Amino acid sequence: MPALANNELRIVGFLCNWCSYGGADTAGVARASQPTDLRIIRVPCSGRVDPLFVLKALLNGADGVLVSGCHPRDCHYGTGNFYARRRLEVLKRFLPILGIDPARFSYTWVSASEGQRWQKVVSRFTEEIHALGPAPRFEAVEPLAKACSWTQESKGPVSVISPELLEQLKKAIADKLPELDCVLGWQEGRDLLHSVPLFIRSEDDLTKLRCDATCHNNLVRYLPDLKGQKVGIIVRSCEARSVVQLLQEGLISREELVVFALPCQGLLDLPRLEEALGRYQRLEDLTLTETTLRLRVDGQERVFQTADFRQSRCEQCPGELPAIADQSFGDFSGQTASQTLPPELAFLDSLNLQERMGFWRACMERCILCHACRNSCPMCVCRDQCIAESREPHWQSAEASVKEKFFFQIIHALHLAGRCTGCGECQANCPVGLPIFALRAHLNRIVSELFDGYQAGCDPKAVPPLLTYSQEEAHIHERSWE
Amino acid sequence: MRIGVFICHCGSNIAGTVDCAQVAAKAALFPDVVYATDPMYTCAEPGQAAIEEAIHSHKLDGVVVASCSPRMHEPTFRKTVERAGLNPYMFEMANIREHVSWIGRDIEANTRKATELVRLAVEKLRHNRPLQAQEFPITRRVLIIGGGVAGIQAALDCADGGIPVVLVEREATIGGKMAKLDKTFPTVDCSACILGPKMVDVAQHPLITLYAHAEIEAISGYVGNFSVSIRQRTTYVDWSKCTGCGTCTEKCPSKKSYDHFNEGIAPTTAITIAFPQAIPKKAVINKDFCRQLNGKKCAVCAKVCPTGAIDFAMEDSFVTENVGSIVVATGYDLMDWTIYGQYGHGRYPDVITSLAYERLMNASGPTGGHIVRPSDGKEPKSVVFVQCVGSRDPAIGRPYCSGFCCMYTAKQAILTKDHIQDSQSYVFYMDIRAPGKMYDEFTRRAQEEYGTHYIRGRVSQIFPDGQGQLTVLGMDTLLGRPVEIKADLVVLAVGIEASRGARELAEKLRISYDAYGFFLESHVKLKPVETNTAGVFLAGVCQGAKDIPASVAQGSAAAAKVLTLFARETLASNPQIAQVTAKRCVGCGKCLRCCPFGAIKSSLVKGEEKAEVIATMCQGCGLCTATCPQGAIQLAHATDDHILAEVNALCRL
Amino acid sequence: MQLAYFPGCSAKGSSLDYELSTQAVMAALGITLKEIADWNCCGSTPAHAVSSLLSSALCARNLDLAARAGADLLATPCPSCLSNLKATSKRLEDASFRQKVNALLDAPCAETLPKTTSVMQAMAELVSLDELAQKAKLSLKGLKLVAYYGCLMSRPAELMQFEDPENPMLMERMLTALGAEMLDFPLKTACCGAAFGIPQRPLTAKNSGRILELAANLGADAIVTCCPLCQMNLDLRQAQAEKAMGRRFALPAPYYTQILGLALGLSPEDLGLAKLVVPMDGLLAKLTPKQAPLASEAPSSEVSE
Amino acid sequence: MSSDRFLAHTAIGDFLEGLVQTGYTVYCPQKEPGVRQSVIFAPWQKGLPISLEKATVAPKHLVLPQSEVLFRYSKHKESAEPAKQSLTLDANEIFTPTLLFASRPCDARGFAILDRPFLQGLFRDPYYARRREALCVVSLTCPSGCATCFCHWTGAGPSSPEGSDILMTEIAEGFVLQGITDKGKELLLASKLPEAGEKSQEATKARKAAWQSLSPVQDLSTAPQKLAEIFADQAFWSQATQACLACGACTYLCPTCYCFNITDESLDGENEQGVRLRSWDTCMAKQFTEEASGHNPRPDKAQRMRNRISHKFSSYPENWGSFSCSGCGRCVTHCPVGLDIREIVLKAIHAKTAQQNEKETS
Amino acid sequence: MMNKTLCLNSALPTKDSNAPNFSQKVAALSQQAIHTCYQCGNCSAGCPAAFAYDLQVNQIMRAVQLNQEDLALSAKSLWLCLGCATCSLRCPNAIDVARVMETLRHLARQQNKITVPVVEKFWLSFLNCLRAFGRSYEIGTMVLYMLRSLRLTTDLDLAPQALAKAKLGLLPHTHAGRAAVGRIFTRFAESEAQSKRDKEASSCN
Repeated sequence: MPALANNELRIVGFLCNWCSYGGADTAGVARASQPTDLRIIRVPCSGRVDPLFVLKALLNGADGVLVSGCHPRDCHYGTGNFYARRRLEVLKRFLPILGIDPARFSYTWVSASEGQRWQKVVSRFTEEIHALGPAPRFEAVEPLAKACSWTQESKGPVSVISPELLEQLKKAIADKLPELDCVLGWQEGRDLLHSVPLFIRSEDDLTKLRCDATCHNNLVRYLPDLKGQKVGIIVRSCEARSVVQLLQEGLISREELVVFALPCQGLLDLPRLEEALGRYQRLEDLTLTETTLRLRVDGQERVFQTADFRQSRCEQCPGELPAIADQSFGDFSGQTASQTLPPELAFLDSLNLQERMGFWRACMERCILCHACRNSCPMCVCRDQCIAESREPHWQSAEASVKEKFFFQIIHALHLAGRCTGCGECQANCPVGLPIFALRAHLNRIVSELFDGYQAGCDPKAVPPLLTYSQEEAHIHERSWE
Repeated sequence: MRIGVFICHCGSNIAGTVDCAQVAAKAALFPDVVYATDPMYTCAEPGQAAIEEAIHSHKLDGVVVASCSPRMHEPTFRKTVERAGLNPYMFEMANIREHVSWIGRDIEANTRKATELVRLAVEKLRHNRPLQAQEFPITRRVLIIGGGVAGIQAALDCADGGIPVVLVEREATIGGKMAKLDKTFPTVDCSACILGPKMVDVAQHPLITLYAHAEIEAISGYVGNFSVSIRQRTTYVDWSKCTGCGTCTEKCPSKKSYDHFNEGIAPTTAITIAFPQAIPKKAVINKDFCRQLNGKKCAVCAKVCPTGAIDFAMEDSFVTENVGSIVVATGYDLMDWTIYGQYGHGRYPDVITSLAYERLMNASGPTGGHIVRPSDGKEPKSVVFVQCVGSRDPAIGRPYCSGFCCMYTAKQAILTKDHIQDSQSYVFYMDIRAPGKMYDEFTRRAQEEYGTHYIRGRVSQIFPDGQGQLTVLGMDTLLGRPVEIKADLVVLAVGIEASRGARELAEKLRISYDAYGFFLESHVKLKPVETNTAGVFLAGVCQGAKDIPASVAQGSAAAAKVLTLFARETLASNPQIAQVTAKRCVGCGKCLRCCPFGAIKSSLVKGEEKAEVIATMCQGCGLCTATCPQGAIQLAHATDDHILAEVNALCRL
Repeated sequence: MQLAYFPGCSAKGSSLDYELSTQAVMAALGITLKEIADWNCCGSTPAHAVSSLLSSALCARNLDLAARAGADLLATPCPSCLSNLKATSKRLEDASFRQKVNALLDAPCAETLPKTTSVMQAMAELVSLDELAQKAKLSLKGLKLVAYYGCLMSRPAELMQFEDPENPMLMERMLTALGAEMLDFPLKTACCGAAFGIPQRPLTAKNSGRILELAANLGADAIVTCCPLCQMNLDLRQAQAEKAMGRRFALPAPYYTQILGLALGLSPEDLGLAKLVVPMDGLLAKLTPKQAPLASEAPSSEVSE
Repeated sequence: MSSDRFLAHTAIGDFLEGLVQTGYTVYCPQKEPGVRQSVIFAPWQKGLPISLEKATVAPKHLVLPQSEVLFRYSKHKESAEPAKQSLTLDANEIFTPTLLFASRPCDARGFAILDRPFLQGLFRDPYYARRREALCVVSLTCPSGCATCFCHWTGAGPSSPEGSDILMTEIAEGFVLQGITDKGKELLLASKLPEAGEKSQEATKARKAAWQSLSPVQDLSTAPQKLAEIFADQAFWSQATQACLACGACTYLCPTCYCFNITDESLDGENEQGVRLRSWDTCMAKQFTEEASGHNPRPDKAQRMRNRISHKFSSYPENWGSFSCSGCGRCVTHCPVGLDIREIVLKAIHAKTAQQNEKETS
Repeated sequence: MMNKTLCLNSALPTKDSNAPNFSQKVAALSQQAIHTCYQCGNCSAGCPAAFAYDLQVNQIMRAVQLNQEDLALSAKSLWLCLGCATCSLRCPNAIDVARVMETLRHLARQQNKITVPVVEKFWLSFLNCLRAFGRSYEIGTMVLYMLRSLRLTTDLDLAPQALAKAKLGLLPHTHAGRAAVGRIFTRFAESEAQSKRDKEASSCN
C-alpha cells in the first residue's frame, strides 16, 4: 500500500468479532464520527491476537496498533480475553526494550453495545498516535555502535568440584548407568579451557567426566530430543530450572529422567577470558581454584582472578535448587542472588528509546542468522519447525535485512516470555556477541512484576503464567479512556 | 485465483461519503481480481443475482463484497455464492458502511480507507480454501430459563411443537411478575384469569419438565449439544410428597416472615405456598424465619403434614440435563428505589412500589383486594403516583425508559377510582409513552373518565407532614409552578433492571449484555431473539423493557427459532475451526491447556504425540493458534497467513 | 488533642452562644481549639454571589494562615464558612485559577493547604459515641428532638462529604447516645431561607415557617441546629415565621453544642443559653441525672426494634 | 619492475581514502562492541578505526551476500480490463568495485574455492561472477597460527597467495604489499605508495617465521577416500555429531560454504509484485533437504554433518582437486558445543571401515 | 417580558439580543451539560424560593437552552436564589443547577441587569463592611443596607430582642488582618476594571 496521504497515520486495529467489532458497528449505526486513520482487522477473539502480529505491524510501518476484545468475563469463548490480557500486557511492557514507544500499542475492551466507548477509544488512541507522530522506521534509524562494559562487579567465586566429590558423582552414575540409555555431562574439548557436552554411555565415557566452571553448556537442550529414552543428567541450579520448565510443559517425562544435582558457585565467562588471553596456539596446562585460574599458554604462565571472569548471569542466579534432584552431591548452601540487573539490561535501560532502536539496528547488521542462539536454547522446543523459517505460516521473508533479523530475535524472545530460565546460552553462543540476553532478562523482569515475582523453572507445579490466567489480575490495570 | 469484487453503494448510505466507483476501479488492480463493480444495493435480489451472474460469466472462484458489517450480511452472501456453485467460504466482506461511510464525512479519506479495507478482504480471500461443514447429531430438547409469561409461552409453543422442554424457575412458582398483577392494561382483564390456564398447561404438559426453586449452576457445550447443571435449591419440603394442602401454612407459628410474593405488604408464615394458583403448588420453608431451622424447637409443620413431606435436613441437589438449545427468559426486577433519600429511603410505610400496589389491589392478596394504607389500614382518599422513579435518571446511571410504567400507572389510577369512588389520584409524569394498540386511548380514559390529575413534572420530595399524611412536593412544569399535594398513599412506578444474577448467567451462557445487564440480541432489528451464541435465544424483558403482549410474542418467536433449529436431525458445524499440521506439531500440549472448550486432544501419530482437534467441539476462537509457538495449529480462515496477509497489506511499504 | 479552629464572624457576633457552647463542649471532651491568628471573614454568600475569585481569595488567605501555623486539618463550626473554604480548596486545584487567586493576595498561598472539616465531624472523629455517653452527667431521656442541618452542611454532596446528603444522621447518633428521642425529620436539610431575612423577608419566613411547622407537628420539644444563620432564622426570626404561617410554635432552636453541653453537665451560663430568643425552660426541666450507662442502653434499644 | 610497495602503519588511512576516492567501496575489519568482541568486515569511511585482527565472519558475503535479489517481478493491469495482466522482470544490475582490505589468506582462499563451482562449472553464475570481478582482495599474511586454525593441513599456509590480488605482510614500521594478480599489481603501480625495495626481504623473513611457528602438519590426503568408505557408517556419524545443535554457525562463518536457498517474497503495493531472493542456507538444517512431499533424505543431524564434512573433504576434492576448506578454524572456534571438524576428519581417516571390522571379527 | 412571543430563529432581527452561543457560553462557564436538561421540573419542585420566582428554575434552564439570554438574565429569580443547591441534589441529569444559577447571576451583574436591586445592595453592604473591617459586622451591614435600599425599617421588629440578647455586636471586631483584606478587595477591584477594559478593547477591534 502506498504511504498515506494527508495527515493520516497508519493505525491498525485487531478487533474481536463478537464484542469490539460489534461495538464498532454500533458506533457506526449511531453515526458516531471517528478519525479515519484506523483500519480494522477482524479476528474471532482477542485471544487469537498473537503479540507477534502487533510487532509485525509495528516493525513494518504501523504508527499505532490497537487490540480490542470483550470485557473480561464477557468473552464469547469464555476465557480468550483473559489470556489476551496477560499476553498483551507483557507485550506492551516489552516494547520499550526494542526502542518502540509503548504508547504506540494499546489494548482495551469494548462490548458490542458500547458504541460510544468505541468512539472514545478510537478518537483518543488516534489522538495519542498523532501526538507521537509517524513512528521511526527500524531500517532507517541511525545505527548506534555504543560500547559499554558488559562485565559486572562480581563477588562470587567459581565452581570447582573437588576430586572426592567428582568420584562420588561418578560412582553414583556408574551405579545407575546400566538402567539408563545415557547420562549427560561435560568433558574436555579442544583444550583444557574449552569443555564440551559428554554423552556417557559406558564406564569408559565416564572417565572423561568433568564438572568445573568451564562447563557452560546447558545440557537440558538435549533432553526433548531424547524423549522415549531413559536419560540421566547432571544439573546445577540453572540447568535444574530448565528441567523444571520442560517438565511443566510436558516436553520431557519425569519417569524417563534421573537427575544428578551438583552445587555451583559460578561459571567462567569464556568469551571474555579468550579476549583477555588473545591469540594463542597451544594451551598446555590449566589449574583452577575457586579464586584463581592459572594457565600455561605457548610456554607462558598466565594468572587470572576468577572473580573478574565470572559469568554475569551467575550473579542473578537464585542459587537454590528446585526440588527435582534424584541424587544431590555436595553442599548447596550459601548462594544468594544479587539484586543487580544483568549488565546487558542495565545498559539498555540507560538508553532512551531512539538509542535502543539504533543499538539494535547496529546489532542486527552483524547478525548472520546462524540461529546458534535459538538452537542452543533449552526452551526453544519447536526445533525444526520454527516459524522464523517456515513458509507456511510465512512469518518472515528470507531477506536478510535488519528488520527481518530483528523480527527473528523478537520471535525468539517473545516465545520465551514466562519460560526463559535465564541460562544465557543464547547470548553466550552468539558468534558476533550480540547482547540478546537483555531481551529475555527484560521479559523475565516483566513477568516477575506482573505475576507476583514469578520466575520460570523454580516450581515444578507452577503453570507458566502465559499459559493460564486469573479472572482478576492483581498487577494489570485497565487503562482509562476518559 | 479469479476474484470478483462488489462495492455496494447501499443507496446513499455508503455512496454518500465514499466514491464507490473509484474503490471498484482500484480494486480491479488488486492481485487476482478479475472483475470489480459497484452495484446500488448488493444485498437486494438484483444485487445477489448480479453476483451469481458474475461468478458464472467471469469464472470467479472467490468473491469480495464491500458493504455493511459482516455481522449483518455475511451469511446472506455466503448463500449467494453457494447458489452460484462456489464454496460459501470463498467469500470475504469489507465493512465500508459501519466502519467507514457512517463515521466520517471526508469523502477522500473514506474512499482511501474503503479501498484499503477491500484490499484486506482480497488479501484474506487469496489465502482462503474451500471449507466443508461437518454434520453432527443434536439433542432435540430445549432448556427454558425463567417461568414468567415469556418463558411459559416459549415452553408451551416448543412442547406443542413436539420438543421436550426443561423449564427452570428460580422462584417456588412459575408465573413471574405477571402472576402478581391484579389486572392488565389496556383491557383491564384479570391477570390470573389469562395467565392461570397457561400455568396449568405447563404443569400438565407431558413434554415439559419443570424445575421450580432452581437455578442454573453451569452450562457447557455448544449449539445442538449443551450440558446444563441445575441447582435444585432446598425447600425443606419433599415435593414428591407435598400435596399442597396448606395445612402447614395454617399452623406455622412463625408469622412474621417477609412475603416475597406479596412484595412485603403484609407478613406471612415461614412455610408458605406463594399463592393459591401457584404452579407447582408446593410448600417451601423460608430458612430465615423458620424456628426449627434457627435452632428453636418447633417442627409444627412436620407434625401436621399429612404426608410427612417436611425434611429439615434437605440440602441443595444437582441435576444435569442435556439440551440442544436454550431460551433465556429471566425477566426483570425492580431497581432498589430506596436509594432515593428524598422519597424517604423506604422509611415511610405509605410510600410503596407499584408492584406492591398490585398486590394491595389483588383479590388474592393479603388485603383481599381492599386498598388500604400499610401504616394504619385506612382507605386512602388521595393517592399520588410518581412515574420514572429510577427510570430516565442518568444521575443514578439509569438513563433508560422502563417502557410499561406509563401504562400500568394509568391502569392503577383507574382501578383506584374503581375501588375507592371518593378518591382522587394524581400522576406525576415526564412524558406519557403509550404507543401500543389502544394504549393512548387508555391513558386518556384515566384522565377523562376517571378524573385523574396528570401533572407534568417530577417529585422533589415526599415526607410525612406529622399529621398522618404525606406531603408531596412536585412541579407542574406546564403551569410553571411548584405544587404540593397532601397524599394518603404514594405509589412509585419503580424502574426495572435486569433480573438479579443476569450478568452471571450471561457469563455462563457466553452471551453479551448491555451496560444495564439486559441481554444483547444478535441484531437489534433483524435478529431480536437470537444471541451471539448459536442456539441461545432470548424472550421477554431480559432483553429489554417490554410489556406482556410483546413478551408473549417474543416467547413465541424464540420457540419458533428453537423449532426451526430442531427441524433437522443434525446440524452443520462451522468449518472455520482449528486444524493441526501434524508435521509441525511437537506435542507440547500448550493448545490443550488453553482451549476453552476441551476441543483438542492428544493422539499418537506415527508413535509421536500430536494435537488433534475435535471438529464438532471447536468453536473457532483461535486461542490455540495464538498459543502454538510453531504455528502447527491454525484456525481455518484466520490462520497466521491470513492475518499476516492483512497486516502486510496495511503495513508493508 | 488539639484542633486548628476557624470560628467565623458570627461566632463573634450573632452566634456568640454557639461559640461559647462549642468551646465549652470541646473543652469538656478534652479537645483544645486553636484559633488561627488574624483570620478574616470567608466572604459568606455575598462574596461568591458576586465573584468566585473574590470569595476564594478571602478563603485562601485563611487557609494559608492555617497552613503556615502548621495545621493539616482546619475545623469550623459554621457550615457556610466550611462550604466556602471547601469550595476554595477545590477551585485551587486548577493551576490557572490558583494563579488568579494568588494575584489578589499579598503573597502566593502555601502549596499544600489544610483539609477542612466541621467541628461536628471532627468531634465525632475524635470522640466515640461511647466516650461521649460516658462523659455525660445528665440524661436527655424523655426529650423529643429533631435535628436540623440546613442545606450547606451536606450540599453540594461531593464537596461537603457529609453523610447521606438526603438524610444525615450525625446529630441523631450523638443525641441518641445521650438518651434523647430523635424524631425522623424529613426537612432536616431543607433551606431555612438563608440570609434573605433582611432583603426578602418572605423567603425566609416561609421556609423557616415550614420547617418549624413540621417540627411542631411531629411533637418535638426543640429543633436542634448547627448553623448560625439557620439558628437565627429559626429562633430570632421565629416570630416572623409564625406570622407567615399563621400559627404559634414557641419551639426552642438551640445549637447542638448547647444540648450536648447540658448533657455533659455544663452550666447554662457556660453555654450561653440566655441568648436563645425562644427560651428552653420547659426543656431544661425535663433533664434528669444519668442513671444506667447510657451508651449500652441506646444501641440495644435500637437492635430490639 | 617490482610492484612491491611499502605501506607505513601511519599511512593506512590515506591509502584507503585514496582507494575510496577512485570509486572503491573498501571493506575493512572493524571491531564491534558486544558481549563478545567481534571483528566484522564493514564498509570503511575516513576516520573509522581499522582492526587487523582476523575477522569473526569470513568475507564471503562480498561475493555471496547473505541474501540478494536476483530479480524483481511485477504484474500490471488496467482497471478497465482486470482479467488481463502483464508481467515484468527486472534483474539486479548494479555491482560496484569493491576492495577487501586485510582479509587473511584463508579468507582469500575461500574465494578461490567458491570460484570453481560458481565460475568454472557447467554454469557460470552471473551474479557471483560480476561481484567477483569487481572485487580486489588485499590479504594480510598471518604472523603465526592459532589454537583452532589449520590452513597448513589443507594444502595452504599463513601466506598463501591463492585468491588474493595483493598480499601484505607486516614488518617493523608497516607493511610490504606485493601484487599477486595483474589486478593487484596494477592497483599497486597506480598507487602513490613508495616502493618496498629492501623491505621485501624483511617481509619474506617474516613469512618464513610464520610458517615455522606452526604446529605439525597432519596428513589429510587419504581423507577423500576414507570418508567415501565410511559414508554409510551411521554409528560413526551419530557418535561424532551427538552434541551438534544443528545451528548454522559453522556454515555461515565458513569462507567456503556456499549452500543457498531461492525463494520468492511478495512485496505489497498497488500491483502484485515481489522479488526472487537467493539467501544463505545451511546444510546443517533439517529444512535444507526437506522435499515438498515432506520426505527428507537427510532427516537427522548425523547425515547432515556427514554431508558437510564429506563435501568439504571428499566430493569437492574429487571434482575440483582440492579441499573445500581453507582451514580458517572459525567453525571450531564458534561451535556452541565445541565440535571440531579437525577431530572428525582425523577420526574418519583412522576409522576402521566396515570391511576391516568384518575381517577382524572373522 | 414573560408574556411576549419569543423569536427562536436568530435569522429574524429582533430587539431581544439573543446570542446564538449563549447556551454554550453558560455551559462552559458553569461547566455543566445544559443540553441534558429534559425539563422534568425537579429543580423547581424542590426549590425553597420557587414561590417567589418570576421564572422557575427549569424555565430558566429552558431559556438558556434556547439561547434566550435576555429572558434568562432578566429573571428576578436569579437574585432570589437562596443557593441551597437542592436543585443540584435532585437533578436526574446531575446538572449542578445552583452553579448554573450563580453563573447566570455573574453574567447578569456584568451586564448590569440587576432586577432585584435590594438583594445586590445587601450583598454590597456586606462586602463594604468586610472590606473595611476584614470581618463581617452586622450592625454596619444593616446600616449601610438601610441607607442603600432606603428601607429604614428593615428588621426593626427584631431590634429589641436582638439587642436584649446582645445578638449583634455593636462594634466591629478589631484584628490585624483587616488591612490585608482591604488589599484583596483593592486588587480585586483593579482586576475587575482591567478585565472590563480588556473586553471593551477587544470588542472595539
